[in-house]
Amino acid sequence: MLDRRDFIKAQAVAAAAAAGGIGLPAMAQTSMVAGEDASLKWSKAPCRFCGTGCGVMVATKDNRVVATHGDMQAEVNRGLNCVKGYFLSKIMYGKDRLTQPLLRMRDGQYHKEGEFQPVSWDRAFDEMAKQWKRAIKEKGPDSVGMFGSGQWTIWEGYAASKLMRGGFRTNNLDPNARHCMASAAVAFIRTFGMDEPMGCYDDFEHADAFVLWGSNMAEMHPILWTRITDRRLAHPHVKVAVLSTFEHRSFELADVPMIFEPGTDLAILNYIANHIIQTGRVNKEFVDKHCNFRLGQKDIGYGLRPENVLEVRAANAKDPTDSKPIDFDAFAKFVSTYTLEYASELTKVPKERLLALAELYADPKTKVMSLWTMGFNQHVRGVWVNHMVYNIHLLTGKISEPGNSPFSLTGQPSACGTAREVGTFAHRLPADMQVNNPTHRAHTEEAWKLPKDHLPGKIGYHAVLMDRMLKDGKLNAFWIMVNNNLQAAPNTEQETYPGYRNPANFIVVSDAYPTVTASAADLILPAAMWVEKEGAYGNAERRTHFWHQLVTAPGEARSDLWQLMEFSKRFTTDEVWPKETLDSNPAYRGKTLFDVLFRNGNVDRFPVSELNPEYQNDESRAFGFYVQKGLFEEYAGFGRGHGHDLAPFDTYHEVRGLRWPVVDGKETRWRYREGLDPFVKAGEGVRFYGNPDGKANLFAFPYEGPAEVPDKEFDLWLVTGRVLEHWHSGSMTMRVPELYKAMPMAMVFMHPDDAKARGLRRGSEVTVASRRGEMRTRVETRGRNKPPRGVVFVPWFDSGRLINKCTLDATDPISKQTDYKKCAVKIVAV
Amino acid sequence: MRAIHLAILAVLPFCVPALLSAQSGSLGGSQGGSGIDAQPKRLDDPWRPPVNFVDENPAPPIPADVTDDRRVVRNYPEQPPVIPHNVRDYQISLNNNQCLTCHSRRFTEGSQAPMISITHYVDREGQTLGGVSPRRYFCMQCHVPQTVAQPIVPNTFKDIDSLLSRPSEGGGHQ
Amino acid sequence: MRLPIPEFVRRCWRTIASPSRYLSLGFLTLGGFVAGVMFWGGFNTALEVTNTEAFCTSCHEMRDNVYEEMKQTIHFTNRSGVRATCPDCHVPHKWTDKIARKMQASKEVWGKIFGTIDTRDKFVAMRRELAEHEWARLKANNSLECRNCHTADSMDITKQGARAARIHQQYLFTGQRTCIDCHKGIAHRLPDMNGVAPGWSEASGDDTRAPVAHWLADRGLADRGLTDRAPDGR
Amino acid sequence: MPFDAEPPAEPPTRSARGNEHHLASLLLHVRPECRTAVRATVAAMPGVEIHIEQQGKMVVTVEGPHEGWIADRMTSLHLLDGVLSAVMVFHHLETVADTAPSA
Repeated sequence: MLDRRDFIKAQAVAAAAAAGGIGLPAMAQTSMVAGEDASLKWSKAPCRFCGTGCGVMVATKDNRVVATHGDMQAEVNRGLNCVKGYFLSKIMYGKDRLTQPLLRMRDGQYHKEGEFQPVSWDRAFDEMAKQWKRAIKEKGPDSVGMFGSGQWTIWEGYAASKLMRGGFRTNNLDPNARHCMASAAVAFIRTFGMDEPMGCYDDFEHADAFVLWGSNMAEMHPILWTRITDRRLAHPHVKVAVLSTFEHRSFELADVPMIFEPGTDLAILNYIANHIIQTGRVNKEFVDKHCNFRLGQKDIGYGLRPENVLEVRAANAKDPTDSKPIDFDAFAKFVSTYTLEYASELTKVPKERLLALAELYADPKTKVMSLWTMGFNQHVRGVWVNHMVYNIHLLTGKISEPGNSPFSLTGQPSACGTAREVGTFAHRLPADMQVNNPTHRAHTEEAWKLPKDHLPGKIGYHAVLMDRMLKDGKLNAFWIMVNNNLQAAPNTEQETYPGYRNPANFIVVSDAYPTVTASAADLILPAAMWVEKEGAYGNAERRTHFWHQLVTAPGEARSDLWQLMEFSKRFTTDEVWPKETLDSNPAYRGKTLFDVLFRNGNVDRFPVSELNPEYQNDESRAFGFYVQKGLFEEYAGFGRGHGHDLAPFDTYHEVRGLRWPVVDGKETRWRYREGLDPFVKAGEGVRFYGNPDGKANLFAFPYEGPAEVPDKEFDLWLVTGRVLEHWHSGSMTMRVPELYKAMPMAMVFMHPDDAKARGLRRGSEVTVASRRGEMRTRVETRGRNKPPRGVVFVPWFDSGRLINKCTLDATDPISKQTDYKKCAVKIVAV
Repeated sequence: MRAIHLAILAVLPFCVPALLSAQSGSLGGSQGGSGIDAQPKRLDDPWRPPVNFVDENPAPPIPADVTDDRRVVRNYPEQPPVIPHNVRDYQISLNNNQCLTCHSRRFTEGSQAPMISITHYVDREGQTLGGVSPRRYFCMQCHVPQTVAQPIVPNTFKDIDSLLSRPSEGGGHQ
Repeated sequence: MRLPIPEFVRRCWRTIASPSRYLSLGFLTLGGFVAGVMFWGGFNTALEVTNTEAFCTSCHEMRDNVYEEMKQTIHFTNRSGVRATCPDCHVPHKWTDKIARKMQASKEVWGKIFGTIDTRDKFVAMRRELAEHEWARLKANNSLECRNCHTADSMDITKQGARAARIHQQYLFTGQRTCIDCHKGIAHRLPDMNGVAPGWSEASGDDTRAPVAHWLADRGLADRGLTDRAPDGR
Repeated sequence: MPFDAEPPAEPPTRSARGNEHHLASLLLHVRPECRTAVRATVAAMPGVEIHIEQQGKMVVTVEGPHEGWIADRMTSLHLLDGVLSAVMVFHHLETVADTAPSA
């Protein structure tokens, strides 16, 4: 007992010392631990899961992670974690970690229909390079592509962007963040000219009302939910309104709960705008000074294949982004048809609740925070609905100040940091620049030290289009990194799987675990994960957060960064760049892509002697320079002085993250307001400086229905989503026994009366079938989610029950983000 | 071999056919040596029920809840304990927190339930309060009940005691 | 003190009191009996109709609120499929109690007709009051409707969880507490429970309104917070 | 919910009530000028140990037979003159059940 007690005491002291930023004196250490070998090394890291970006302290011993807990010093979570975060220690230790490259082979050669055999990295990259060169030679650079992730570290995403755009000269690079917050990102740029929220998490402690638009924060952003709970329970005047198409755990805290018909949130938002105008609560001064009004294009289709009847029928499917300027009166007239009666009838929400909700926004004394994630973004009108929530915040001037905050939450740990800020979308470059803008390309070529007019200007394939192009044989060499798209993409049986198994294509998957996607690949590359590499994430409140490599990856697993850079050595400019470019820029001739992209005098600027000797860094040791620092500093050059300012590299290893823009060492919590944002000059008050005129744009859009609605045969709405215990398709969390045992299977949550009407009951085995595919599961009638009659909910974390065989590949036509929340299914007993 | 491993092995044959290969088909381990298995190693069978993406895949029954009321050892001291009892119909809402009717300090004498850790009395600013901090109100964000489902993939996490090869008291550490 | 009796009342009384002049005694006796049976039968049939779940849930206040909430709970969905219907728990089985309850229920019908609880929000606002009526009733009759199915004598405590068995022995079998003291909210969502102590606490024997601190940290919560705030909408 | 006014005077060993042993570590922020006084008072508390003292911060462990005991110690630490804040960082509960075979 004494032994163990002393050991625990030592751990307790170490934890407190780490939290207080106190170094453990050697004397103290030895005097209190049971044996010298019992000492743990505690280091900071951000959590690996959602976009909240909690800080954790990680204890390592003998090159293994042995414990984790919430970081007391992390502003985001102040010592708390959710159940997933508390089990981070175990995510790297699933028994089936991939440790060797695996290639489909027959008779010692690669064969599309062969069996997976372990091969060396050399053999793997040889085959891969052969396939890439074949594709580029036969069909040009747009026949290769890469599907990345908001789980990439910042430098991994940046290196991928350089390799694809600068190396292979294609914009066929998209992150799975396309499935996650593309609609939010597009609406930010269209409204404010700059991506990402103006507010931050500090708004939680300032708001008087919280409105959850389709978001189930209690399960999906539990730590932010603790901050809302704290605010609500400790301040009785605070109100929480929760809107969803089914009842879930966030309703437990709701003062104003609302279940609406799928897709009708558009009408609710227009009603609120109308209510604000009709009751004379428009903040006229703010609107006059800081807002433009525009009328958006309507009838824009559903992002399906162009030959689909819904696209043919839609008047403006070809040009969904168009809009024209109008004035306030025209806007007011536009929304005037959205009366309380109409909204209530359409949405099936009782009038008194809609009114209570509208008043939270209309009342000038109530500071209101709107929160949304997939409910808004995975929506065939996702961009519209994002615009509409900005409309009501702008009409009332409730924006860019503590507590008044339209806040777009994110699902992945670096959806903001990597996918959006670095610009790993098919249409984006770093710092909110666009590939189809020649000035932006020229600036990038200069920063990357590439020849003039070298970068491609054509927007690449977005996530759903990539799958279609793979199926159609137009995209032939495809690299999937840190994501599980065969489980996550929509309509996988019809649109995704056929492309992976198309004999014309070569599919590479880099992952830590054998996922569904890996199983359908041709080459699997074993990846290092989380604290097996030095990394950086950017969370939903613009916070950039670093961590050190703490342990070594198992076997031959390598980080995505190493894979990207090492692969670039396999190509010379002569092989993949056009002759004309090399003729006019002979200095680039004969060099490898590694040389021109990563040994360009920027990236290799920092020697390994700058590494922190207390931590490993496998990539820098392999390449001979401080890779992460070089990539970060080159990348940070894009945003500095332009409102995307990042602090120096080394600073981030000291602090628990900083919110950009970081100017003179100080982070920015609220943007666009004088006194809070250093980019707003004295006397300007508020300036949305992302737009040249400094004004934000309000858009008038109507209500339009979903792409598919239940009918006689497929008579139920299917909504998909997540659960508290599992994240990222369950590839990590399903390997943690405690999390697995808490939620081992994706069930279909349905109303008991819907079950009864079909002769079903809790536990019945059923087939969930849509026009596109089906899956089998069990009925749950009394779980945490309580859908109303006519709606069913199925989470998608379970690789054994692939609900995305049923979903529809309809997207928002503007953002190209899939609508996973609305399609029609039937449920029949097996 | 520890008891938990024995237990996992004992239930292996009952779980899913896929488990057979979880033992034999761990890619990293076995492929190097014996390449002459009767059946070539397939990536897509060891780890989970769908042998192929396109196969129809029966759903196992919903597993029962663990309700034996026995405390489960933690992987590390900072881990929130799992819930070893039934929580069906327990309501936590604005109106009521049914967990705290047994586990809050005041009611533990009657209920004989473990009192929640005093870390729960500390607010965001680090101040200790006279009662449970409101930010800790929704218990099941951290504490989850368990079912009897057996993980398809074993986890090789080692706690500090096993790492130090220290015989842990009772020998039950995972 | 005598009150003057109005003339028409006196006249009526005289008519009723005087013997029949036209009908036979036999007819009167028999007819009276038949009429009595018919009246009684009709009354009881009507009473039985009002004692079915179908009747209870025929008005949307019950169907959309309490009945809907019950569908998730163990009294509706369980292992053996034996389920409780509304009257099992809410209508006394003894005739006199039943009539008394029915008289009270007519007040709830009043609520329906005049729209006191015609929306979810109004129902939620009334939830504590409605729940307190039921708690008080069950407390007063020693949880009679629970005990119609669950009798202490028939409990096999070896089949109960250790904690449940202990608490039943300590509180239930000794008569210190009755079922409803601990088992509140088992078939419906709970109202605001501020001030309601659980049955196993020392305070629960007192008046249910006795002040019991809220479980949460007191940041002004217990005093000004949860009691006078607007009702949540669940 | 107020704490008991006076912390119970039990020694920090296993109590008869349960086979539990609680251990918590606290981070104290101390006004530098009161350092000596605080150190003396803390050292005199049963079950409380000072491990590190540095730049106005102290790392202290508290051991006791139940949560209430720990909480009481924490409150008293909190209320000491010269202590700006006492934050718990770590709390561990050791029971017989905790060390019994888990499988």
